Amino acid sequence: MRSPAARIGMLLLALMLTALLGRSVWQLSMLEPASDLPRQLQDKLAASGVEHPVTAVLLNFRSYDTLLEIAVLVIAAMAGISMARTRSLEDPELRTSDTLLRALLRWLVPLMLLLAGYLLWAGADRPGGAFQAGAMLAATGVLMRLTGLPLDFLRPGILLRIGLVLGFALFLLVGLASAIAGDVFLAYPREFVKGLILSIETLLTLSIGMILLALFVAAPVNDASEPEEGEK
Amino acid sequence: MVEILLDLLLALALILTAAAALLSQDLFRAIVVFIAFGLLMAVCWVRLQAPDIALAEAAIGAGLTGVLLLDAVSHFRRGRGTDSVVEEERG
Amino acid sequence: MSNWLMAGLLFTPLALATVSLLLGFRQGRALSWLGMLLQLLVSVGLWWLVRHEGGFYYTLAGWDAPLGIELRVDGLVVTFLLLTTLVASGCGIHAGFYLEPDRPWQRYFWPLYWFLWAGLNTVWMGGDLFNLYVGLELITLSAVGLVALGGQAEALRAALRYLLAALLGSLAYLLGVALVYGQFGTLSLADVAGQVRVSEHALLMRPALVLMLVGLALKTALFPLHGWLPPAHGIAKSPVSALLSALVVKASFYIAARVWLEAGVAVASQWMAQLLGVLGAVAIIWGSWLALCQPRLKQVVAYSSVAQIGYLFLLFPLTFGVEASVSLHAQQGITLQVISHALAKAAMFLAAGNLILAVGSNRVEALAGVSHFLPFSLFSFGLAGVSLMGLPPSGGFAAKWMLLQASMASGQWWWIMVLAGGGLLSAAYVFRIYKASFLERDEQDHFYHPDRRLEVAAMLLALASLGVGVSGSQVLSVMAMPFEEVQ
Amino acid sequence: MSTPLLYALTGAVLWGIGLMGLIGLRHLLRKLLALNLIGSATFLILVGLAQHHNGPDPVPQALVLTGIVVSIAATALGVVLIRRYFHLTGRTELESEVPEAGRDEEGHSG
Repeated sequence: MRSPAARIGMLLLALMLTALLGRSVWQLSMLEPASDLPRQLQDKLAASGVEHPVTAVLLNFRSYDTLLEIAVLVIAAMAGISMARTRSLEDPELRTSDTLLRALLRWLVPLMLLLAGYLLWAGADRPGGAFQAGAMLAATGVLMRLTGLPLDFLRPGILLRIGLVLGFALFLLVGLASAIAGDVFLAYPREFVKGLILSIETLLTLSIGMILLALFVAAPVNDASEPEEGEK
Repeated sequence: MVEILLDLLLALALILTAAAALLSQDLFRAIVVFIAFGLLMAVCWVRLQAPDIALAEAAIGAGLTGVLLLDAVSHFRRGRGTDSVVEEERG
Repeated sequence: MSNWLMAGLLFTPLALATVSLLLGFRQGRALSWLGMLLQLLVSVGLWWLVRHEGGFYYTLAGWDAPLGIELRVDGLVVTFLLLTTLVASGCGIHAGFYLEPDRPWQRYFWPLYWFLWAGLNTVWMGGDLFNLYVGLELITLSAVGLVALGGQAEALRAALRYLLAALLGSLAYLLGVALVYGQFGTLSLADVAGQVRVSEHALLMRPALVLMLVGLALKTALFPLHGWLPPAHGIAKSPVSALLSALVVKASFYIAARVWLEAGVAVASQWMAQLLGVLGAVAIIWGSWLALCQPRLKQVVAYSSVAQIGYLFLLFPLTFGVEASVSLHAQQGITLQVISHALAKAAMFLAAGNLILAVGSNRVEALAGVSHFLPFSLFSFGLAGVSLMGLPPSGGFAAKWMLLQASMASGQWWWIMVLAGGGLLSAAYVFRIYKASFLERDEQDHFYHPDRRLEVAAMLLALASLGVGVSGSQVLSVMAMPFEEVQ
Repeated sequence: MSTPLLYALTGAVLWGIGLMGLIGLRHLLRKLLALNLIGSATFLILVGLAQHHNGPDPVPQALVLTGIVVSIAATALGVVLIRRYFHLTGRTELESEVPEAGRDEEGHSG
C-alpha cells in the first residue's frame, strides 16, 4: 500500500507521539491537584435546578456548549438530507417478510420507547438524560427501519425539518426569553429552572432521536448535482 | 489487586481491539471489532465512575456509529448498479 | 444596553439558521437580508459601546468562569465582529444572486451560512478553551457542508479531505485542552494565562501548547499541512470559497494567536517560534509560486490564500522574546493583515466567480478578451490584488510595513526578504490574470453578463480592503490595545 | 498507579495507533474509524487525567458527552459524504487520480 520507508516513518511518528504524550500525562499526574472546580460545582449544584451534576453542567452551567453542540448535530442532519432522494427515504431492499422478527418487534419497540422515556426522566438526579434517551429513540427507529417498517415521517419535507430543529428552537427561545427579561443570554429564571430544563430535555430528546435517525436513513441516492463553476 | 488486574486487562483489550480494527483485512470485520472496542470503552467509563458516558458510549459510540458504518459497508458490497465495485483496499 | 446587544449578536445567526431551514431558498434569502441588517446594527452598536465604555466580560447563563462560560468583548473582538459582518454580508449578498435558487438542495445554503456565522462569532468572543472547540466544530461542519452542497464527485472529494484534516486538527487541539485541564484544572483561557505566570511547573504546558498549535495550524492550512485547502477552496462555489478563505481559516489562526499571546509566550521556546515563522515563510514563497503555475483561475486565488496565511505565522517569531513595543507592533501588523486579507480575498473570489460566470470557464486562458466586457469585476480583482501584493495605499501595505518594522526592530532581518519576495510573486500572479484577460481574441465575443449586484458586492469589499490601508491608524486606535485586557 | 491514570496512558497509546491508521489507511471508512479511535483516546485522557487525584469530576464528564455527540455528528456527515462519493464514482479512496491498473501495481509493491 505504501512504500516500506513511509510505513516505518509513520510507525516512528506514532511511537514518538505516544511516548511524548505518555510522558506528558505521567508528568502532569505528578503535580499537585490544581482544580477546585468539583468543589465549586458542588456548592452551586443546589441552584442549578437538577440534582445530577453532569446534567447540571450540560444544561445549566455550560448550556452554551450544549446549544452549539445541538447546532452541530443539526448541520450534520441537514447535510445528510440535502443529499437524500427527495421523494422518500424508504429502501425497498430492506423490507423483510420475517414474521418472527415482526412479532418480536411489536414487543421490543414499546419497550425501547419506555426505556428512552425512563432515561430522559432519570437525567435529573441519576445518570441519563436527553442524549442517551435520544440515542435510544434513534436505535428504536433503526430497528424499525431494518425490519422494513415504513417511516414516512422521515421524508425530507417540512415535517422532518421542523422535527430536526424543534429542540434547538426551544432551547434558543428560552435563551432569548431570559435576555428579554433583562438577564444574560441563556440564564434561566430561578423559579422555573426545573421545569424549563425538563421541557428543553424532552424536546431535545425527540429532535436528537430524529436527527440521528435521519442521518442513518439518509442514503444518498440522489443523482442530481451542481455542475462545476464554468461548466455549463 | 483484582481491580488493578481487571483494569490492566481492559486497557490491554482496548489497545488490541483498536489495533485489530485498523489492521483487519476485511472491512466488515474491522467494523465489528470497532463496535467491540466501543463496548469495551463503555466498560472503561464505568470503571472511571462515569455512568453517563458509559450509557452514551454504548448507545451512540458503539451502537449508532457501528450501525451507520455497517450500513455503509453493506451499501458498498451491493455496489452501484453494474459498476465494478472497489470494495476492499489493497495491501 | 450591552445585554441586549450581546443577546442580539448571539441569537440572530442561530435563529436565522433555524428559521431559514424551514423555508425555501428565496424566502430564506429575504429573511437573510434582515439578519444581515440586524447583525450590522448589533456589531456597530457593540463597537460603539466598547469604544466609549471599554471592553467587558459577558457571563453566559449567569455563571462565572471557570464553572460557566465567559465571553470576552474588547476592541479587537468588536473589530473582528464588524469585519465578519462586512465580509459575510458581502458574500451572502453575492450568494443570494449567484446560486441557482431552484435546485432543491440550495434551501440548505442559508442555514449552513448562518450556522457558520454563529460559529465565527463564538470563536472571536470565546474565552473558554472547550467552548472554542465546539465553535470550531460548528464552523468546520458547516463549511464542509457548504463545500459539498449538491456537489459532484470532485467537490465531495475535496469536502472529505477537508473534513478529515479539520477533524484531526480539532482533536489535536482538544487533546491539548485535555492536558491543560489536567494541569491547571480550568478551561478559562484567562485563568490559564494567570496560572502560567505563577506556576513553577508552567513549562510542563509545552506539550499541550505544541498539540494545540499543530492542530490549529492544520486547520489554518499552514505549510506543509495545507494540502486540503486548494481543492476545497477551489471547487466550492465562489461566494462559499470567499467565506472560507476570508473568515474560516482566520478563526483557527485567531485561537492559536490568542493561546500563544496569553499563555504560550511564557512557556514556549525560541526554536518553536522560529520554526512556525520559517514554515510561514516557506508558505509565502511556495504558495505564491504555485499560485503562479495554476491553470485554473480559482486555484490561483486558493494558492494565494496559502501564501497569505503564511504571513500570519510571522506573528510567532515576532512576538517571542522581543520588547513589548515590538511585540505590539507585530500584533497590530498581523491584525491588519487578517483584516485586509479577509476583505481582499473575499473580493477576489467574488470577482473571480463573476469572471467565470462571464466566460463560462474556470481556465485562466479562457479569460482572453474579458477586459472589455467585465471591466468592473476585473477592476475589483485588481484592487484586491493590490492589497495582496502589499502596495500602498492598501491595507496589505500597512500590514506588511508594520511587520517590516517589527522585523527590523527585533533584529530578525531574514523576514524582510520573505516579505519582499512574497510581494513580488503575488504581483506576478495577479499580473498573469490581467495579461490573460487583456489578450484579444476574435472568435469569442458573446460573454454572458452577470447580474450587476454580483459585481457591486465584489467591488465594495475590494474598496474596503483599500480603505483599511487609508484609515489604518483609525482602525488600530479602535482596537486600542490588541490582544490585551480592556477591563 | 491509579485507575484513571492507567486509562489516560492507554489513551496516549490509542492516539498513536489512531494517528497511524488515519495517515496510513486509504479506505475512507477506515480513516473515519481511525478518527473515532483518536476521539475516544482524547476523551480517555481528558477524564483520566482530571480524575487522577480527586475522583469523579463531572465537568470533564460533561465535556466528553458533548464531545461524543460532536463526533457522531462528524462521523455521520463523513459517512453520508463517503456514500455519495461512492455512488457517483464507485471509489472508496481519496487518491483516485491514479488509473485503476496503476493502483493495482502500487498495491503489489506496497
